[in-house]
Amino acid sequence: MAKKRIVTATINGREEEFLCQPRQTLLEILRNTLNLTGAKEGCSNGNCGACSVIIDGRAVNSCMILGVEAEGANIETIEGLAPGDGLDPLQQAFLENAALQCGICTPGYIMSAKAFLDENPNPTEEEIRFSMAGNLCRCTGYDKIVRAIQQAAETRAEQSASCAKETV
Amino acid sequence: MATIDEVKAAEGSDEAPKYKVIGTRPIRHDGADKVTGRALYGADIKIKGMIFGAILRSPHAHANIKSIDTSKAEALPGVRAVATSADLPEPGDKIAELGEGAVVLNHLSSNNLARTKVLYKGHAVAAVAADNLHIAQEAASLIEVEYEVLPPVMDVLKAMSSDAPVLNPDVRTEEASTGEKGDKPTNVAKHIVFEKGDIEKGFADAKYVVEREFRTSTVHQGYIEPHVATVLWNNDGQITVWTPTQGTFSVRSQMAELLHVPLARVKVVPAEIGGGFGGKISVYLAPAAAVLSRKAGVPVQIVMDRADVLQATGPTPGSFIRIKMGVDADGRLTAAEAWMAYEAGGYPGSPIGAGAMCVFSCYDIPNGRVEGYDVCVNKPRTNAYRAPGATNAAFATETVVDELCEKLGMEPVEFRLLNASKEGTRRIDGVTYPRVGLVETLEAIKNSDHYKTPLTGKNQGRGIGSGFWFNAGLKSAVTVTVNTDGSVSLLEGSTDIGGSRTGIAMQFAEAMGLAAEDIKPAVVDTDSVGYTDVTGGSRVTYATGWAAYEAAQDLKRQIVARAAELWDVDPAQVSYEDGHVIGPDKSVCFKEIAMELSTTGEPLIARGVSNHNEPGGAFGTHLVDVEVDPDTGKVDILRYTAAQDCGTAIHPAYVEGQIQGGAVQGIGWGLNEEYWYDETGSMRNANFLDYRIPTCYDLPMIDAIIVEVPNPGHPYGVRGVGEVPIVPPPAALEAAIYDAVGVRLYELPMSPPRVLHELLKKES
Amino acid sequence: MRDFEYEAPTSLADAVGLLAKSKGTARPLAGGTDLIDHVRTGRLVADLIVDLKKIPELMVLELNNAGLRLGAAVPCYKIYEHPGILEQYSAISDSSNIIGGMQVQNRASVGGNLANAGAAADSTPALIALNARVIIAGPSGTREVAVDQFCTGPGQNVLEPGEIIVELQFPPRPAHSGSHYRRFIPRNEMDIAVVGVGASVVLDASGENFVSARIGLGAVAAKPFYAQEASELLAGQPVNDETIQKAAAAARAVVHPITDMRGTQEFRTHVTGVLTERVIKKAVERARG
Amino acid sequence: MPRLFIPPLLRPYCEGQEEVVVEGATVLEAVLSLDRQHSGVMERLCPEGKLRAGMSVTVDQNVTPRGLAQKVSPESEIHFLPAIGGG
Repeated sequence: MAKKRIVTATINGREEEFLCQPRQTLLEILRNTLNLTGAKEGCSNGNCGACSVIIDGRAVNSCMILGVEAEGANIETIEGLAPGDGLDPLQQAFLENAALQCGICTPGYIMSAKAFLDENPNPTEEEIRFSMAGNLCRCTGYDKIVRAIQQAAETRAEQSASCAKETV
Repeated sequence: MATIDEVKAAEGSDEAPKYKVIGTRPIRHDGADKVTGRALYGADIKIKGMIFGAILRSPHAHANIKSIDTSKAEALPGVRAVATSADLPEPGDKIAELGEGAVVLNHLSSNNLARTKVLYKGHAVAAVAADNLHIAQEAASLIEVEYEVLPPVMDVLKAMSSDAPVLNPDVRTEEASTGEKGDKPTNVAKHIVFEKGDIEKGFADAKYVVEREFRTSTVHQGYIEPHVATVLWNNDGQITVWTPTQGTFSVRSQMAELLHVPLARVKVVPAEIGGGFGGKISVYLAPAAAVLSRKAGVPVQIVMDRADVLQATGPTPGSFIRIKMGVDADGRLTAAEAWMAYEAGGYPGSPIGAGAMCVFSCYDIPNGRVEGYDVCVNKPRTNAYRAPGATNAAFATETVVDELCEKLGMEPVEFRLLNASKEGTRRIDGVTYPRVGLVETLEAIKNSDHYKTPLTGKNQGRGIGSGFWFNAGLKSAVTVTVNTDGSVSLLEGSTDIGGSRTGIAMQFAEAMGLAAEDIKPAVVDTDSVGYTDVTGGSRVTYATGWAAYEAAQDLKRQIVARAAELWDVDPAQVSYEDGHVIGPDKSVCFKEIAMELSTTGEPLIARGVSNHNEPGGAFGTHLVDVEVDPDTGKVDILRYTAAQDCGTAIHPAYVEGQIQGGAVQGIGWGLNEEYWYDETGSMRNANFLDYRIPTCYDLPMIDAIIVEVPNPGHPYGVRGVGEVPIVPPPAALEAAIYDAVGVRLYELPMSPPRVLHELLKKES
Repeated sequence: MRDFEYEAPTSLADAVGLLAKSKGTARPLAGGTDLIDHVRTGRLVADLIVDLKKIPELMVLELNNAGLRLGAAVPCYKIYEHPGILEQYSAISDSSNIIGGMQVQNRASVGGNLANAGAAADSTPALIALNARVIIAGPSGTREVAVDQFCTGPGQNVLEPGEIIVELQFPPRPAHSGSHYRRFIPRNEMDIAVVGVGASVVLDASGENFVSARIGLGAVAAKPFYAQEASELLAGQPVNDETIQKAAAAARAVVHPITDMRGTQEFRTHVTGVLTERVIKKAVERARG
Repeated sequence: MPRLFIPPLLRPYCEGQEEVVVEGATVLEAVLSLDRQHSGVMERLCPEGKLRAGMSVTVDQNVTPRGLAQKVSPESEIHFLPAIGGG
């Protein structure tokens, strides 16, 4: 049996150390070792996006990354998204638009959308649909999800505009 | 996308809105948990001391099991228990009633752990529990099974032939209405016949007759959450199951029957459920997990992966359907005939009954005959999937209707309006409809901006299709506790797949004159609420909503009686209206009276139950524009509108969501989804890469038109919503493809290779 | 998942040494989007996984007058976000932008895609069109292979035990050149190519005549390959529908497709012609600027 | 008087009739009445006075959860149909 390694990574802003066998995926470590069960296992091979987390600013499928590869990484999961009180604009927009039914794809969707909007704050519907194609939802038909991401983009723009004003 | 009430409000109608809570769009009660990742789904459940299970599955589609040797698995360090079918009690020949249907226990038991035969690739053969999943999987691979491989039977028509290998030696063809059984083992488990009028005369009266044969492929519900069960068989014999399921009480019954234990010894705790669509009713893992837990003495969790989900749960059947329909010169249907064979999978039980009842359900037809067969093939045992059986049937019927319209030179909407089923129409199976809204959905489509906007581009086409589902009532229970501060906790047994907690709480709030936010709904375990049937059949908002309505009536009665006692007046002088209890000289709001009663007397607890059977069938009509690439056969959806009669939309946003989601599942079924088998009976696309459910990039926005024809059989006029929207899309797409490029597709899915094949055929 | 060891060497020599010395089966890891799935399902066995992402040579991304150097482990997103690659080596940018979803593109590498030697690999026809050379390091030193000679069959390539791809080198792009990769898939995203076509064209100064062309085909034979006749047929010919259709017909004539869950033989053969035509036209459009 | 609709395959046992006028205040009484008119039909429709697995009773327009115990009125229609389940 391969020896367990100690891996150090920043998870949701806090430095964490965990023990990890090489064969454990990052998803397994997040869910079983760190008890961060927001990321879900839907397909195990990178086709559904339910396990999406953000590493060093980029959305990735945590089911296709080994836990040992996370050494030194900066990992963001759905558990770290909401501010102390209230919700992130994406979370709020998903609720207001009824963009979830069963909700199993929601954490992955929101994390992918966050990474996407960080890169492309003012996307067209076409760009949203292209970039979110790696996140499957079987309940909603996507209509309300796309609208939620559009709304979140607007809210984020307003927030950053008012932020900018405050700094001035 | 607006409800009729909203449109009226926008138009400044004088009519006061009928309801205060119903028809509004509150944030769902479980929303915050679900957007923050806190909600606990099946695989998020962690029970102290829990170990992990793995299932050994058959590599063959059809084989006899000659022997199973588990010794090497048992010897692997870290392995805690191994189980085979020998660890499940002998099921005998009992048929168990499980709420939504009867199950031959021997078949259910053998489907969980194969006894003498494996009947599809992926059939569970043995189970292992170990300290971690990796060890359990390695141990499962060490189990040695000796198989006698048999030829697989993959095609429904071949399976019906007299020389086909027989899957189940105990199956005889049963005539559905007489109960007579054949005398030879066969793959044909059931035969159904409906007749109405004089079919020969009907066809003789026809000016045009179209007869076509159709095939549809096996497709899967495709919920994103794989199946999972966590089970503790405690030292005192009590069994607790934590699982995401459409029916906790159904799981309880199945466990009790399969394990031969009393119902009260099984408690089922619902995890949040990541989609079901009919596929999370039957048990697949919990019985094996229970047996492993009993042996290991600790809780055992078994999780499927995607390949297991596709190969070894309950997809909906592939089918062969022949349809013949006749119309007179005026475009009135004179006769219709259907011959339908549905694949049951390894064990009998396809939705052929529903398919046979739905096949002509949208039309008023004077003369008809429907014949249906339930046929075993070496594929996973099929299960319900959104309007089970209806989509296959509608694809066939609606395509023939489209061809008839072409012969008549009639607009498909006008043809449907002329022949539509309405109140009093008698189906071929004999039953007449109550007040239904098919005509209204056709008119809604006809009046839509989409319908009024003509297509202009090359290779573009438009198609229309209608669909029906019965909906269901069945049993539901709700318990309500009024807290000392006047807030309300509502306990229900309907697991919430798409926001039903809120839909139920809203009906309670409406009845009490409270706000949706005043109610805190919770889905609780089988020990904590009264018996409740499955979340399925589009019954929850109707039936559990009605139970909540009854609980409100019970609560109001109690409040009135106790207020009268408190105020020392005649109860007849006290009433409850619009959130207030009103006495001869005062009116007190709910919150105040609740606090007062709580401090002066017994706890305020109310109950509501329902078992009503007037769910008011629902109809939908969809309109789709496509563009077909004539060089590749690829179909792009340009615009999509779905109109559906929902009775009364309780939470319009989630009603739209049901319509949009169902339509998109139907689009996937129509265009790309299929079980692709090789000649050995092995599914070659058992993953989300090649089992191609639609992504967001494949779709436009889906316009949902909510049509409200209130159901007279419900206090708020609710009809079920969830099933119907999957029914029309394949047929509507077929008509649109034909309109675009002039080729007919008689087989699902209408994937690019099939469309291109027809285009090339037409060219040459 | 079956047990294995993991190493993440920081030098090429160490990586080659680890792979060569391993007693069991050693597998190199870049983005892992194929490898981890294959090890999980048991399709591939690994006793040792050697993570290559910490080796500077495999992460190189350099575009200058000498051409393009693309480290084997560079993730797809760095390729399509690179303005110079997008402009000059569009075909490989096109491929990188459609391999899996965004999450996959943030991990998967072109080197890994090539090394897996899948018949339907999206980047390989583009690499063939752009005439890439594969730089290979192994226990007996470094060697170079033309990319169309790299794959030898389904899942098979020229790598000897202990060898890895270090980088892909692309010749500089001539004036008036353009390239494109396109695939046919049943959905609009997320599928494996049913037919994949990469093409690069060089036009004369007028933009009206082909100087040369290279066409790579994927998913229509046991391995991606260079469609030599179709490519050579274009050289010196005027840019018009007739010439392009001839090349498309020539491409169609050399395919040996199978029928599987993604498409039929009939479909793949026909669509090879359709896509070849469309891809050449797009490459011409880009060459003309 | 309630009308009991005869499933096609049972019609040969009922002299080919598509529907039979029966007596009774419940479905079971209606079936007993049918059996009096056409001896042996009950054994096929609901042996031992029980609904066969996989069958359901529709009275008027709705499947009844009460099965053979369902009350019927003189205007009622009674249908025996395959039981169905939703998704």
